[in-house]
Amino acid sequence: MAAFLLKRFLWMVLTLWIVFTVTFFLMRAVPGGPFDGEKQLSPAIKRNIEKRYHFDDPLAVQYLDNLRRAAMFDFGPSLKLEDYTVNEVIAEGFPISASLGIFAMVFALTLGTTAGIVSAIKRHSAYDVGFMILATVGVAVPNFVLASLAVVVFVFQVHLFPAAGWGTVRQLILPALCLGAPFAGYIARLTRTGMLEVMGLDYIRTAYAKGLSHRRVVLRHALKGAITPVISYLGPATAGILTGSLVLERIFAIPGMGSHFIEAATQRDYPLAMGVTLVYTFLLFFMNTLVDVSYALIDPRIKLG
Amino acid sequence: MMNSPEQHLSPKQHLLEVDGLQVDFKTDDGLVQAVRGVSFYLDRGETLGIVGESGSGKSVTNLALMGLVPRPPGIVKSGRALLDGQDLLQMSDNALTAVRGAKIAMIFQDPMTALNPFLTVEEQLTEMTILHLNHTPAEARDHAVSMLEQVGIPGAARRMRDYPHHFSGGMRQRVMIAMALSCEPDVLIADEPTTALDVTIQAQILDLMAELQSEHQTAIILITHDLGVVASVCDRVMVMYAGKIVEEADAPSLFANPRHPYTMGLLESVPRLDRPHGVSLSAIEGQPPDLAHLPPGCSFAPRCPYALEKCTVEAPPLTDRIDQGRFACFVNVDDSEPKPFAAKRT
Amino acid sequence: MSAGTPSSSNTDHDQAAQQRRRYEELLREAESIKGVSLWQDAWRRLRRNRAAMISLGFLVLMSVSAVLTPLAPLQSPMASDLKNRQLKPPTLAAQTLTVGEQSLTDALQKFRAEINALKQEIASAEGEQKASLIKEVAERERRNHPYAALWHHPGFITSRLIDLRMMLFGNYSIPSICGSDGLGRDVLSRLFWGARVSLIVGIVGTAVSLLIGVSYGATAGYCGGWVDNAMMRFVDVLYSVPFIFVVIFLITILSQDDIKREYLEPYGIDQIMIFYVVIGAIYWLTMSRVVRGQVMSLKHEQFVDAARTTGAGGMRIIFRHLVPNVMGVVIVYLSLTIPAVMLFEAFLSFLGLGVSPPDVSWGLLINEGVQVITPIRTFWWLVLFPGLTLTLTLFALNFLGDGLRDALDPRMKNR
Amino acid sequence: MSPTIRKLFPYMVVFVVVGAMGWALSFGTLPKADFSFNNGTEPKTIDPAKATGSPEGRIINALFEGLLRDHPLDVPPDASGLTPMEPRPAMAESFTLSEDGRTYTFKIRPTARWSNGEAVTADDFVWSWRRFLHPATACIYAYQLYYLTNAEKYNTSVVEVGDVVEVELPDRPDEFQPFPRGTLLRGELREIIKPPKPEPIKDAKANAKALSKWKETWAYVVAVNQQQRVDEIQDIEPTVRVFCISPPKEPGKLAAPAKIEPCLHVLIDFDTVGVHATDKTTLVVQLNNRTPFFTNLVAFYPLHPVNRRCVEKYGTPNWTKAENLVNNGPFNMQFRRLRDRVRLVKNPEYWNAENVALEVIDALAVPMESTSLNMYLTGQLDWSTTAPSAIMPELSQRDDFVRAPMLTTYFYRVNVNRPPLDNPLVRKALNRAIDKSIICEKVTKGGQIPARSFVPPGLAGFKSGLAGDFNPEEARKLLAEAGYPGGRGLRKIQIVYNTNEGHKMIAEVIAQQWHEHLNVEVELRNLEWGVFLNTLHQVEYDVARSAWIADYPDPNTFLDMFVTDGGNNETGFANPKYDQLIADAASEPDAKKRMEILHDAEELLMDELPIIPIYFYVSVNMVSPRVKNFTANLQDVHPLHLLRIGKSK
Repeated sequence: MAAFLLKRFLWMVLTLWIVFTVTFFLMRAVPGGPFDGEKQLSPAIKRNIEKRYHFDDPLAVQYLDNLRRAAMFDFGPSLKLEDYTVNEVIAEGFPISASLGIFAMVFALTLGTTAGIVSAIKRHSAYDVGFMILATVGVAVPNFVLASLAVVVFVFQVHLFPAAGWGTVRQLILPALCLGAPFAGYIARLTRTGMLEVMGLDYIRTAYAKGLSHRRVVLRHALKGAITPVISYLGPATAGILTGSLVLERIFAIPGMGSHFIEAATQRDYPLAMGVTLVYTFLLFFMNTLVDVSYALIDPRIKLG
Repeated sequence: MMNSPEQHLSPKQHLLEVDGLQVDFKTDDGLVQAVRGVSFYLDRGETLGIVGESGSGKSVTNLALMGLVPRPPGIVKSGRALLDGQDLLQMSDNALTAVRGAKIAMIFQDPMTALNPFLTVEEQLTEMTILHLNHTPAEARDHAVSMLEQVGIPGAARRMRDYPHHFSGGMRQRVMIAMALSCEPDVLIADEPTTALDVTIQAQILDLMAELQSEHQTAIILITHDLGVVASVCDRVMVMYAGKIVEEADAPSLFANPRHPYTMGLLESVPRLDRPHGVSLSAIEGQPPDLAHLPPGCSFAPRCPYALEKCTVEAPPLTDRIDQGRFACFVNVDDSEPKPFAAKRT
Repeated sequence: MSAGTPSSSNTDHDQAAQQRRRYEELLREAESIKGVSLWQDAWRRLRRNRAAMISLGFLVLMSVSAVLTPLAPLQSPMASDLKNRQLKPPTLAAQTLTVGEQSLTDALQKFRAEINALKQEIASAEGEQKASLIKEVAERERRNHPYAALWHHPGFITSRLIDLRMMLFGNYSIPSICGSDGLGRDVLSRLFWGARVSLIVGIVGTAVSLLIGVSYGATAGYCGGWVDNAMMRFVDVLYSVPFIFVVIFLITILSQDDIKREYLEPYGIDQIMIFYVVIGAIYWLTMSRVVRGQVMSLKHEQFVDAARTTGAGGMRIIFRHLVPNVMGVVIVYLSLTIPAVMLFEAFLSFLGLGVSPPDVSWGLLINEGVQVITPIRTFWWLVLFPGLTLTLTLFALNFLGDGLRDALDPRMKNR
Repeated sequence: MSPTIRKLFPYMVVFVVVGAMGWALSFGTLPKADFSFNNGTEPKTIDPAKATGSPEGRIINALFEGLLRDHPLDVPPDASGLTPMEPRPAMAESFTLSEDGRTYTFKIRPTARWSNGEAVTADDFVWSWRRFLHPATACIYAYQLYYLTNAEKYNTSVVEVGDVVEVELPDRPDEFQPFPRGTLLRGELREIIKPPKPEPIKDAKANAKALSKWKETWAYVVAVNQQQRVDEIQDIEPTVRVFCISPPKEPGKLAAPAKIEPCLHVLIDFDTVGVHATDKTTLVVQLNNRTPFFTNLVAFYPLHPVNRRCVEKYGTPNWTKAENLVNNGPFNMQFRRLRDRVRLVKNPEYWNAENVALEVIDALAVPMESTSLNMYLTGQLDWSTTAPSAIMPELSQRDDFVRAPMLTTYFYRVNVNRPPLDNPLVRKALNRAIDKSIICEKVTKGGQIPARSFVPPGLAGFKSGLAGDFNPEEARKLLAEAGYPGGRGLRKIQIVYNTNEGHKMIAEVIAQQWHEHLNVEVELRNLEWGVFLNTLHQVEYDVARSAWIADYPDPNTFLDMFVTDGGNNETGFANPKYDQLIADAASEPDAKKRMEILHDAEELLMDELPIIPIYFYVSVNMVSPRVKNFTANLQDVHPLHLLRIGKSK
């Protein structure tokens, strides 16, 4: 276990370094700089700013300098949100994105696995057909369409939720549901397939032969095998949740990290873009590792390594 | 004495009575009649062997007894299966759970896949006795350890915490047996329990089963296509073909005097030491019939070297053998000459 | 066959021949029973899956209509009419094709007359004047052609299809049964033209991912050992790269004017192609993993050894023997990747990074629709029709994917 | 892994999930504010010196206050719904203007207080403006003070021999913070020793960079006679010293009269810049020329004072944190949540606190128009500063819809260096082929006004010079005259715009009109913001969408953009006659005459058409009926401290 984690950690460092390097040079290769504002700056002032942020150093020097500071988790000041350092921006935005993501994921997992199990057990029933159509709709409708329609329905037709904003639980629900919907759909389909496959295996027959109840067989014997595909989907799903929240953050005016990324990229806020990218990379890696660990925890045949 | 059909059906005398069992499967190719009116009985403490090719309905027959025919696509169409006077086929799901494992237990062919890979041996063993024998977890554990010791697993207490994949094939089958017998069932159905194992291990497992049987007075239904196993273990043998019983007799009688051409074919296809050297083994020609499109008459007729005109029109009924037993054939094999095989398409 | 042919003595000859005949018969029989190949079998099973068949039909219909869009009597997808037709709900009022004040047929006639007049002039002109006239004709053909006002840069084939449409339907066009948009353009026609872009993005984007993923995965799986290890580690690393961000970078860089002019346009690469490549570059990762797994399990099969004994090289074995055998899995995965790619295009359109007008895609249309969902007034037709087409297409692809998986996976045979 | 861990795993998952959900819910609910409005986007900064946009302006005007403050006149709105604004005394209780119109004397209000209770003094203004102009602060808006004597020189670090200069030594307490500064030395600049000038580089950007690098290697010979550390000025024995920003590695190369010392800046002495505190409450401002709009500038937020102790103690950017901030406006900042809201509470130390009605204000950052509208309609906002254009016609029927003309122009820049657009006839043809009224009517739909001039209407005393209006016939004629009859021979023209649904639609309409009327092939290109700006600055486009918001209510803010090589020119337009007119206007003392000169300038601009005006913006606000004292005005400025909550009708 420890060896596995250490190995993973080293891979993570390598990945972060690659992402750092690629992002660094990519950003500087993109035309347009952080200080191209709508109003032109005089060359002297521009020079002053560039000096302050060390943009006048040779690229290699900047690279090493940034790398050294990034290694110490210091991404420097944001160029566009001038009152903040990148670390502060992330510290404010990340918990919000995270809690939105957590709710969306919990919702997607609960609904997805339940619907998937019910569909698989009551195969070809109305439940099955209904759930599977719903799941496919969830997967097939772009989430910005879903969100826009949800607002019209649940905010204006049925006065259930506030229109947008952040700060209360009620404000969290609608975006979390919209964010989770496609994942719920996908998870439902994965669970159903997994369940059907597992229910046909010998050991399930054994379990029935032992005289266990239907319920016990499903929950204790079949479920673990059926949700392993779901577990391995959770890694990529995290990536999906991250990018999905980007759209919903706009529609629901949620101050998460997604908008930061798009804006940092479009406004050439190099340090912020770098910070956010590395945080996302870390998150993805972390989630993938977590998925591997849980996989090994669920399936005793799998060795970490 | 005991060979008349009326006495077969008397409920008090046999542990298990199966009568007219019929199981169908709905598949893409149409309705498959997997079991077509099977009747037999089982007594306490005896071992009944069921032999037949793959797809002859032997496994389905036993799954039907356990209520484990996958539904859909399977349907138990008709028949009775009385265990201690209770009809297994009419039982509700809940009532069945009380019988399964407790009164009838089952061992499956492939020990590699029959154990749940996600649970420890302990978890898999104890949940049964907790359920059926109302053991406390501690009791269940002790019981499980003693069962494992009985089936000859060294270091049983320690290995309880292992997962199935930590065991070898033979060991897993021992675990299966321990599991099957842990509630002291009346009937143990062993569905090809040794097929997937090495020959040396086969013998060990069979010995173990025999030993445990004598200890617990369990009746065993042994499903196999290995006639050697049947010869060494079974008291009685039932031969199935295309969902029907074609012959049934005491093991020694059947081996000595097969009455059905299919049984004869089966016996000839097995290598025997007592056969003169140089005589090649003869396989049964042709393919088993498509159960979805059965020919009229005897389903073995297309492959039968003795087949008569009549055989392709009318299905032969089960008739008594001269010794205890039954067979289903119009032909007296002792009097007829086998014809060379000519492929007949169905 | 030789094993079954005893050659010990002449007396055995008859028996041997007989035996051979029997073996041959057996073989024939076995073949007749195996009968259908994997693909035929899969197709047979697929055909029985009603949802998948309806989906397949829908997709075929969709693709055919996308290809034949120029032939359909649709309105122009780009000609706007702000004065009269802005944001009008669906209507059955008849529409004709017009260029400015006159009908398209008239405009065409006039244009052709002009060109013919010029051509006659060319015939009579000489030297420099002739050259300049030829140039003039060419330019007029390109610039002043009435089609240019109604369709965005129709290519040669598209133009001929439009010609055919004009012959078949004249100026008639289907009324705006899906309403008109904020600039007074016909939504139905935009949907059809958008289908061309969206379907191509989905298919080509996926094809690129297929190309990279299959080659990479098959190579890694076949080579095994440290090569496989290194290649898969690389994939692992890429898995942790937040690709969406890289894509945004890439698209902005590559659509940059000077880069485009200098590096892309000389080779005929346009923005939409960049899009394909970028999408392919994201989605190949999973594909390569899937293919590698399959190849790993297949490479020890006998047919690979057989191929090797005939002296086939590594490349040949991979692409000729292994890849066709993993196609089943790949096709299933493809049918699930196309929807993902199409959704991704919609997502990029939401961010304003999609195709640029007057080209149109479904993602763009949906985004335009979403912009006008308000509680005060909703122009429902702007959301409903594009949303429905995209959703139905994705729906169909998903169902078809499920159907294919069931059909190609023998374990699912009896379920 | 042991089975025990495995058995516990589901419980661990549940525990983690419940924990995570609990954590996610732990972000406490806020008490509701009295008044919430959508501020558009997250303010980039609340530092008055550095801010440039209107979201920043709204917050800064609430937190800080300048000498004067824009205030609506107490007259009923005019026909277009506008209430004129005028700068009224704020931190200054009064001011006087000298005869020549070049010296303002402001008297600071004795009751003016910082939020920490200290008095606001004239020195605070001098220091704040000094910081504002200092090159190290790098303020985009610094040019707003170029009207002060020597301010431009100070800001752009231009020094000449003979000037009194200030030299900052590299001994700042915190080397990354320009304030507090290092030791300042003052004296007369005797000589500038310049190393050889670098060879010119073809690429303009690289050349400019090389030149400014070269400038840093200049050595300044200064006769130092004064030293200032912290606040104490000492006269010292005059000594000749040599300073250089980046001293050469081999000092022998420059023939300097003394050892070359490193320094951070050599600037003209700030004492020569036209702002002085003659005593604690008197601020004297000297201007280069009579500047009629100077009072507007003084009320403009970049000139608001900041607290020196606060800035020097916490440094940039920490001084802007809610817990550190010291301000002098009607509101204090309670907290700021990034991209969510800035919460303002009434400032009890504000001199006019008794007249501030609102206690708690939320300024939300909601960038999407439709979301903002939704929040307004559900009562989450009392004031939405935008509205989706698709439903403008419906919205404009509502009583709570406040619309007013604005001093902002939407226009297309034309690259006058690229053929065929270098031909004014082509540009004129393009202009006359755009039906601007239909764009306003059908695309923007908010009551925008089709533009025939660059300067929006509504500026008192100014008469716009007009460009030709929509006339396809005339346009075709012009194009033929330019040598492209029927559009033949004309290459494809590209319109670039930044990502925005509205810009896209307008570009699509114009492209179609050009094609329809002139048979000009048009290509549209959507650029994201950063790339768009870069394209603009490099003047690497054919036609580019632009807009200009007036910095102050005077035509000059529009017209001085297009002087040759002007920072915001970005079209390549260069016309000596135009430059002359703008310069004349700047030094013309007579207001009426000045307006006439500016009119001539605009006429020239509209004749040359380096830009094609499309329409004049209107400000669009949705304001809850319970909000009182909300007045529409040209600048779209709505002082928060004047708003009141009344009973809705």
